[in-house]
Amino acid sequence: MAKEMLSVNNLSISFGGLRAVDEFNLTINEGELYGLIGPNGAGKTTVFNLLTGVYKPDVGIIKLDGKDITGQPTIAINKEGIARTFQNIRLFSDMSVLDNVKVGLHNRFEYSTLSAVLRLPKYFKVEKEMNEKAMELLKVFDLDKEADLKASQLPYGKQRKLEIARALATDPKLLLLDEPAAGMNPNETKELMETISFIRKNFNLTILLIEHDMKLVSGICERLTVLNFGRVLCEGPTSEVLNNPEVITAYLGE
Amino acid sequence: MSFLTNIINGISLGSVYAIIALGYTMVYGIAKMLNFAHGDIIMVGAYAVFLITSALGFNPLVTVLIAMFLCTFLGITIERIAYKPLRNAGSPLAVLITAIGVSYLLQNLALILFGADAKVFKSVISLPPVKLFGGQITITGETLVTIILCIIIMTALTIFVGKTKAGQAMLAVSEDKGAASLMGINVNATIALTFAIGSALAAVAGVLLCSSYPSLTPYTGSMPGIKAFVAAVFGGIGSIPGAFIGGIILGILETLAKAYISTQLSDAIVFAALIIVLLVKPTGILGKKIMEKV
Amino acid sequence: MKTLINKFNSDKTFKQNTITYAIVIVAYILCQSLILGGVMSNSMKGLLIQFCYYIIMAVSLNLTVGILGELSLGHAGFMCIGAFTGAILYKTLGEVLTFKPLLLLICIVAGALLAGLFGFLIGIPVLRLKGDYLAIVTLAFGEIIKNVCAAVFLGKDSKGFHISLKDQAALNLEDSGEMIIKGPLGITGLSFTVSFTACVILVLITLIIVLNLVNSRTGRAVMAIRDNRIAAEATGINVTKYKMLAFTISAALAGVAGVLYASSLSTLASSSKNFGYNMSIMILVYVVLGGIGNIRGSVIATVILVLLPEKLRFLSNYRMLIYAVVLIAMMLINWSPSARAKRDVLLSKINIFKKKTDEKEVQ
Amino acid sequence: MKKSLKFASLVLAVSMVAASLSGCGAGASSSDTFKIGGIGPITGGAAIYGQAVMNGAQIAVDEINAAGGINGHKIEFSFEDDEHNPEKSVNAYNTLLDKKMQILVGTVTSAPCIAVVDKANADNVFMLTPSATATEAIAKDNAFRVCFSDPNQGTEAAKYIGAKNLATKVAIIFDNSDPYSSGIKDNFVKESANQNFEVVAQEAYTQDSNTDFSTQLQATVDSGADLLFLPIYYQDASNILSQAAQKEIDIAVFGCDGFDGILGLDGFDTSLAEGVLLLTPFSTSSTDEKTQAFVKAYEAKCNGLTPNQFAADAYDAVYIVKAAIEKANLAPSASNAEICDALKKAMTEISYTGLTGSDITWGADGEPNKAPIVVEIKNGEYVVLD
Repeated sequence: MAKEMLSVNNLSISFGGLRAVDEFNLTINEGELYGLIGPNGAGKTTVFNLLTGVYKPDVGIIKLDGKDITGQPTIAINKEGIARTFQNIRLFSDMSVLDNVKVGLHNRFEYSTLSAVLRLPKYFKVEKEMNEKAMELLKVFDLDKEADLKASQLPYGKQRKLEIARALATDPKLLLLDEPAAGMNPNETKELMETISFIRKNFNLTILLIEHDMKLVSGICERLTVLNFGRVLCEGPTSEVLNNPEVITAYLGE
Repeated sequence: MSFLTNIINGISLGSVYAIIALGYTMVYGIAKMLNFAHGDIIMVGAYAVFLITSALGFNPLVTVLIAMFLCTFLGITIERIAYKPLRNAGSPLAVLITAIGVSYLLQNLALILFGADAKVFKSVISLPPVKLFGGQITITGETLVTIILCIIIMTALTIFVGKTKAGQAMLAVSEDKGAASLMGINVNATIALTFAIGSALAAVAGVLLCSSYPSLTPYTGSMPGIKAFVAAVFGGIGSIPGAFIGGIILGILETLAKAYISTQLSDAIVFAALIIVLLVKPTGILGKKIMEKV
Repeated sequence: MKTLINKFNSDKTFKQNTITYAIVIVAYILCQSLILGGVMSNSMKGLLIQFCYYIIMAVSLNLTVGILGELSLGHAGFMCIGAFTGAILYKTLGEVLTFKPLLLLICIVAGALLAGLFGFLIGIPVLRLKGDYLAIVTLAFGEIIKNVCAAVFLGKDSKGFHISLKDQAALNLEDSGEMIIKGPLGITGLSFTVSFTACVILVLITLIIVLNLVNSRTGRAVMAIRDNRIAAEATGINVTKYKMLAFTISAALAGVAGVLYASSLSTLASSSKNFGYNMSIMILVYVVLGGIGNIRGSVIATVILVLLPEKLRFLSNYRMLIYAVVLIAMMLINWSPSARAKRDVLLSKINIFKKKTDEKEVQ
Repeated sequence: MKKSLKFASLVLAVSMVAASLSGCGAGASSSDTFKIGGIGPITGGAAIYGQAVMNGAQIAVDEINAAGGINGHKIEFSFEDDEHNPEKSVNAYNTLLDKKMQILVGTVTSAPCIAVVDKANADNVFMLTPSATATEAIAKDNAFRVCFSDPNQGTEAAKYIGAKNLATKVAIIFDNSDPYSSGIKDNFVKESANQNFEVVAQEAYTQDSNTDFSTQLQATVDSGADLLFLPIYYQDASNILSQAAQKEIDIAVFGCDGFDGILGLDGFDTSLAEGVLLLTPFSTSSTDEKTQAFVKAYEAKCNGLTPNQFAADAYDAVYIVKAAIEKANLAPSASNAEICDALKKAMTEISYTGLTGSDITWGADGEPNKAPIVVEIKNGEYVVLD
């Protein structure tokens, strides 16, 4: 029996009168690549926002690696080991590609503001380590040549990759990817799939992703949960879920 | 009794603030810019009325209409020349700074054209004062007209925005310029119209301001302009009833602070009240709560 | 030396920062040699220290506006706190401490600390707000500081300090007592001067603090918050901490500028001329014209815009009118997208070499 | 952005060089004339005072030059703007030094004057302020003034009210942000203790809140005062009188020299000021020949604008400088320090009769000794009371 990386129990939240997520349950094992799918407006991103502490759940418990993180602020949750990307890309657009990743490294490489202002030896030492680490990460995503560009100058597909690189930089146990392939062409998607598999293996990651691209989902996800109107419609191994008639109905909206 | 008089004086002052704030809030709501020159358009309006009355001796109402026309023209011209080119400048600060430049320009132009000496503005309102409680309280004609006019303007604006096609276009532009233009709304014309209305209101405000407080200098508009801006934020910037309520509250607060606490610190007290309101309700009394989508 | 040259060529931020410091130092050497040569005009000499404190103001405001990305319209309030702290300390410690450089240092440090403290306290409520609401609240705080400083009466006699917000009579000073702050008249009889050299050193220190901060872990955190607060949080950045940090440092530096301001005149009174919102906006004009987030731009724009009204003196009362026109024109030329495009075309026609340097335009 | 910065730095470099060179270029002008400088606000909210001084002084300079100058030397007069801001005032002073100024007639307003007097003292430049009233404005020995000081006026006003039994209860509305106004008020209150009336209300306002006076007027009414003392300038005074009339508040008013000029305000209903008493050294309706000539010259120069107190003070200031130079028998070739030292001595020796007083003498402290006159406004005219 594999170790549970994430376990979500009975999670609910409402906005106004609307139950956006209702009694949501989810268990992901360590090292697993898990997919969360569902039609538009099903509440997938809301689940992400609940997991990362952007919203506080009305009820329910979230455990990461056995530790209860329910209701913690976003920063604490990130420090506990959850990193994410966003559906609508949120890069630090006026900063360089390299600096975007270095922001991700913020909590892993520390020196005080004073040593920065006075340019103490510690500053140079740590900055050097940060640069090396950041370049290493950029290389994984084939972004090392664009390190000095502004993030906003990158083409769309590379911006998505940079977001993942930045999330990885925080050294997460669990990585949440919100529609990583949105807006990519088939070639880019294929490349992305390979990258995701690569980082999962090399960074000891557990990954939860939201995706509409069924090719990507069926290609890399081991298990899936289907969300509809805020509720879990079904869950299980990918091939089983995708052949479930209920899912097909919900998805195709017949 | 003097407390009541102070309240009435406060409402009178507040009504002037409210009319200025209405213009401020409309321009802000639609063009998303703090028009620092708004206060100076008030000054131009007042000078126009002063000069036309003393040179041509027209009927006050006619004069006010001419002044409104002049200010409307001025407002549209400023928008066209100084603000429109910067609408897509990349930073909202660019147009803010330009507005400050326009404000300096209007003040110094007035200084050179009309001289530094104060003009004593002759009230355009010839209503006799109303006496209450056997003469213990006097409400001046200016106060009465200001308050009534303020309520009328507020109501008219609310109806205009809510019920007319042009008003709906304004709402649409204020929500999303891009989407509005896709819907076939002429964004430039709508923004120009907003400036026109705001400036015409400024002219009215100028006349009322100087009728009640008759000293007119090139700098007459700047302090009331800032106060009205505060009033607009107070009430929730972008909201028409908010500007009205904000103006009245600010006027009363300022008058009471002056009367019972300290004249020197009255502005500080008003600003402190603003801070408290914004901390409790970060978007003002009637402001819409903005949820950031993640 | 060789490693430095290598670094200069390879490390872009190092190169940019070095150029910024070099501009200041070269300008300083130029000014000093003109003074020594006896060819510098009195008005220029009088302006040198003004350049310095306005540069410090603009650079520190740029930290808030450009780096932190929040519009502050109350920056002059922090300058006011620094000025009054420095002036009061100078007046009260002046008799005890006769070694002037140390006294000045104490005044400057105290001015920075107190302004920083106020920045911190004001930052707590203010930084919870956003956008224009934040701007108006900073304006409100600035006005409160200015008004309170203009209403304070402070006196000293054998029984210690007396303070009142009403008038001089309310202090009940002994006959031998001495007034320190006379309400709206402020503090008079200040006789401390900070030399131009010391001011330039303070400018350099300010630049070093801000530039080093920007190019560091802390600065990146601040800019990340500016660019996308939600993503910054999700990346584990403590948003409140870094916002407060930037705002406090910015306020403290404004406090230093305030002490220099107080030192440059023999009298210090808080009025809407010097510490009101007009001054805050004036500084904002320097920042915006120099380029939001561009520290070197702030330095250059400040010098130009402080100099401009002085150089326009021959226009007599048309002076401020022309200043306004120039301001609007500069804004339109620098910021309007269509004018920018036209200007670029024009410049590339004039000088084909310009094209090359232009491509490296990342700061 | 970079391009515009490059352009900007170029402009900067050129202007810096030009600026520093202009200092020596000015040296070429002739040493045959007395160079008198003036400083005051000609833009900004206090511009009316600076412009009045600028014009008043210019009239005197033109007259003197037309009549052959001082000891045969013409005067070169230049006036610089300070926006009523101490910092800008010092800049203006430095600019004037670059223009080889020898004598300063200024500055116009108190706060900037306090800043400038220190610099002028350090440089040993003689200065005579027409209108800065604060005690500190002439705290240095190189500085003299034409107008009354604040203590002087406050005390005189209280004495006059007491002596003529004008009131039993007095309310004061004053400008707290102006040293002139609060200075007079403080001394008025101090002197009132020795007089047969009582100060029942002291209502302050500031230059940021000089629009609405309703609370101050209400407090005046509530206090039961039978006289309103207004130690303020005429612009705000006209505002107060108009608002009092709107509210139908009828109270006797006593003003200071700052009140003078109220009748000349464009659009002012002079009937509102009917019966106002003011303590002033100058009156435009004075039948004195000199005054009449000055008023005519001023009106001709300024499109019919009636001169105020400031203009008269400035006009006198130039003539006082002339008298002192003649007394000291100076030539323009003297250095600033020589001129300053000689004039400091000469000022205490001359006696001057002009628009703003007769037989005025000065002490070494720089204060003028002159008798104020009390003027009543009757039928829209200033009428001098004995």
